[in-house]
Amino acid sequence: MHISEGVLSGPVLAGGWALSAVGVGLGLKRLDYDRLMTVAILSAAFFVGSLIHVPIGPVSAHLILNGLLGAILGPAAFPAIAVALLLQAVLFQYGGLIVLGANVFDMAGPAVACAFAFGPLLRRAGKARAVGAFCCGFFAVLLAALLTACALALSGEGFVATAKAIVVAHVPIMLVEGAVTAMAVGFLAKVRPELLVHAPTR
Amino acid sequence: MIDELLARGASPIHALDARCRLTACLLLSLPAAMAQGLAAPLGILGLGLLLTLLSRPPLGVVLRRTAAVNVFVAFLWLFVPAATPGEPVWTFHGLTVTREGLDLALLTTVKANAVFFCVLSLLATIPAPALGRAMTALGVPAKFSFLFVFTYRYLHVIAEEYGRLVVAARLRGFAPATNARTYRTYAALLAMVLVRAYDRSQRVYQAMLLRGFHGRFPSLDRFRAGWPDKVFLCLMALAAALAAYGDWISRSGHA
Amino acid sequence: MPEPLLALEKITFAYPAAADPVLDALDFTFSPGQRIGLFGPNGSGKTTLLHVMMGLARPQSGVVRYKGREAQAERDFREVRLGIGMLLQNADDQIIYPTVLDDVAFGPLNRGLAPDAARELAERTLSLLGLDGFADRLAHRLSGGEKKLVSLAGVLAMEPEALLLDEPTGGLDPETRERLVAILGQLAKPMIIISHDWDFLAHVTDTYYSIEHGRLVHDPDFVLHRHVHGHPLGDRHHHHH
Amino acid sequence: MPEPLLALEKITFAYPAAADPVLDALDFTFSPGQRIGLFGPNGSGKTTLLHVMMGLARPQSGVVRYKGREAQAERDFREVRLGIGMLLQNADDQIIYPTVLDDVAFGPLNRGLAPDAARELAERTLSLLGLDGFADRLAHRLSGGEKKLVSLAGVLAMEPEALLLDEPTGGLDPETRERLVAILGQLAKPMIIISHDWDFLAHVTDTYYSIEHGRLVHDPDFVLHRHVHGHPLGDRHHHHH
Ligand SMILES: Nc1ncnc2c1ncn2[C@@H]1O[C@H](COP(=O)(O)OP(=O)(O)OP(=O)(O)O)[C@@H](O)[C@H]1O
Ligand SMILES: Nc1ncnc2c1ncn2[C@@H]1O[C@H](COP(=O)(O)OP(=O)(O)OP(=O)(O)O)[C@@H](O)[C@H]1O
Ligand SMILES: [Mg+2]
Ligand SMILES: [Mg+2]
Repeated sequence: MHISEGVLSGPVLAGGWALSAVGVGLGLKRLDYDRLMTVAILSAAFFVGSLIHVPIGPVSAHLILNGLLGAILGPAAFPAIAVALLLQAVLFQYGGLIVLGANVFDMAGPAVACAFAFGPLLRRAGKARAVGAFCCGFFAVLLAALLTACALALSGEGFVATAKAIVVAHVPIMLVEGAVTAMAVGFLAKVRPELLVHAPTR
Repeated sequence: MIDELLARGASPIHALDARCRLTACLLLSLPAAMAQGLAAPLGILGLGLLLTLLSRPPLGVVLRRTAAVNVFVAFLWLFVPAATPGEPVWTFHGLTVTREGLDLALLTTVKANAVFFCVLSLLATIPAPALGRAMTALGVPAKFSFLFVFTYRYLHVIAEEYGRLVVAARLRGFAPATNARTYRTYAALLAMVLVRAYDRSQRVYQAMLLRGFHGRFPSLDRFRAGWPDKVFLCLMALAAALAAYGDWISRSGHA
Repeated sequence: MPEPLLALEKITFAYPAAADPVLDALDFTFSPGQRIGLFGPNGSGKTTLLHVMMGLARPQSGVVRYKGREAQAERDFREVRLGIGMLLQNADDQIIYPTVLDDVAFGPLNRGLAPDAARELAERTLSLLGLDGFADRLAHRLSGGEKKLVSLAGVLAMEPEALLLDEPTGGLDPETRERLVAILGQLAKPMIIISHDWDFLAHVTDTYYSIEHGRLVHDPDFVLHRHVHGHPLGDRHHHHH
Repeated sequence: MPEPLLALEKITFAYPAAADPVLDALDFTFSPGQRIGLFGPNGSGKTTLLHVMMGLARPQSGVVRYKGREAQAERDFREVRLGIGMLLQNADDQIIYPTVLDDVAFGPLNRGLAPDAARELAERTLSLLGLDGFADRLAHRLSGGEKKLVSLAGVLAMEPEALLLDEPTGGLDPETRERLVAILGQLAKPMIIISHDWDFLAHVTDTYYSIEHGRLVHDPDFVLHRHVHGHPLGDRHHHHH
């Protein structure tokens, strides 16, 4: 769900950078150097996880995993996603530096928002946890698609149709992400419940 | 799976100071991304191609990456020409392609590719560890740069671990399809990767303590910008300024 | 002589960016009843050879035959993988599910067994390896030796006709190693075992190969051989690596 | 007898959820000049013992003394860690920076050296281990043996008075292992080495312990001992594991 460089208008690009800078700043402020390595290694794990291609009917799509990342890292998901997208720009040239702000906010904003909204459910047991995790996965992708669509629509009337298509195309991905996130959180709760303690409580 | 195919090399571009390349990349991308007319991004596209040529990348990699970037652009071409209001040039089954729509799609294509070639020649040629140091040197918070550098460090370790898990799944007859068991398997693989990443991070933290870590990452300083770096940066700044000025002129000309 | 289970004909394989091929016009047959030990220095291509057999690495030229039929596409190799079980070097890489039972049942489910049958088979396999009561244990809380046995259970539960084992004794303590020798000795299946542990090979296999310059070298002079080395535990019972 | 570098007195340690303690009222001293080999089955508590010494695991009862002074708080152990270098089992856990030079300079910088001095020391240490020209190499492109040597360089660059090494030969091929034997033999530092590789221990250490039921057992009968085992490569030159 990367917007490529050259599409968005000046104000949208500037807005993306401003919002992302604030999000990254807040995320870093809460993150002390003692936990930096944990966030870095988990961020690497998410980078790798997002290369997983899953079949959805006749096509295959890669996982996005921003909901799961938010559930595990809380606000630190913001800098983690920023770092991952910067690495993608450097290693694969997916998007440049100018559009990075907008792309980071589109992915990380929903991740942290879902973590706050559904975080409390994640530390309960059984059904509540599964529902919370599904919602994290589902809504993080839904919101990301909506934000991406808004960024496009705000950049010019010509992009409105594209924006709608993006949201529609992501509906099956939302369902798969929700399901995969719910199952993955179930496994994590069994094997390493410590991993879920950083989800925000409020 | 994850390889920096462009970061190693002996070209004149690779010889430049990483801070200069990063700054130049930003300076050139900005007017290209913001332009309203075709001239400025076309100029920067030309310069980007020249720089790419100078950085002597493997042709196959360049072609593959170019194709990947233009997938999103192609997606835009499906919608934008018919969705932009304006002067109709062609009507087909109720869809009206407009001149403004075609112009917008073309402009977007040129801008996307202009920035892409700047990134390809100037940013992708910097090894990630050097990029981390360059970011700190240019004022990015040190915590962010370290996060970047360490994420990069463990990317390969974890990618290899994941690769071995996938091999294990295939050896036991796993064939992905659209069904619940496939998703369950991927969720399990993902959870295993995360658990192992977390456990590893605990061990790495212990290793850091053992080597005297006390809440602060030190770093070796090793930048040296010579006159070729300065000349290069000045030239790129000049090109960027020219592009921005040209675009501003053409904009006020239209108005 | 029975028809070979697997045959490799003039296989040449090189890793993408590498200059020299790891396997160079290599020929090999693996027939029912054979127990082959494969040894040789690090990086000589042993693991690569098994990967080619299982279709995890695709040779640049040459033919892989499974029961006489050429295997080429991914779907042909899927059949190979249902017939031949392979154990990876590192048990941590092989255990995919967090709980033991889920993990052992993974292969049978992939073969199309119903959940109940798969569970039953998984439990039977665990008890064959002396792992009764392990079904609900968490994989990451197992000791190194236990992990190794669980990963072997995952392979055996697929009821393969033959086994390929990549360094099965790595990191095992002497006791678990003995148990593995006993288990493998008991299994009446053809197998190929990669190991640096000559003593182990001498116990469970009877034909020996190594890889030199990309070709297999049959090694008939696997000999009994006397030597001296440092040793703890003086006269207590012990095993050699 | 010189004052012990480290002394453990009646150390009892259990992992949180575990029933039995791993270390049970264990006593131990480690003095300058000693070269101790520590062996024993998987899970007997060898790694835990070293972690207690370095303050990475805190015992439920007992005292850790460093040069006679009791170490209790995190800051006391920081001093221990600057004096004693420990090598973890897995080099990938120990190499934390992507480039070799940054990684080796990490410890010296933490000790408060100026960047230039730290760089100089790092380069000197690399060349001591025969790793000249490795400074700008990327850690993930190193072979297993090279990674091991780089992680050792990271420890040696701290110029510790003593070394604790957790299975330093794991996964090394015979050649790198020989090199490690030579390097360690040359270092005139007291050390404790955990290893399952008796031959290696016999070459580099002279006092042997194992852990049984949470206590250290001194093992004086580490003897030269004749035995027979299966062996390939007939009369060619070879090494034993
Ligand atoms: N994915 C890969 N990409 C490139 N080269 C590889 C890859 N895997 C292995 N190699 C190289 O191919 C050669 C053969 O490797 P292989 O793993 O088959 O050796 P091996 O005999 O199994 O060694 P070991 O005893 O260490 O397990 C080695 O030189 C290795 O460096
Ligand atoms: N983090 C942990 N939490 C709970 N139990 C643990 C933990 N680490 C180790 N143990 C347990 O403590 C015991 C001692 O472990 P330790 O790692 O010290 O053994 P070891 O002698 O080093 O074994 P090896 O030869 O396999 O390295 C084992 O039974 C192990 O399962
Ligand atoms: Mg191998
Ligand atoms: Mg240990």
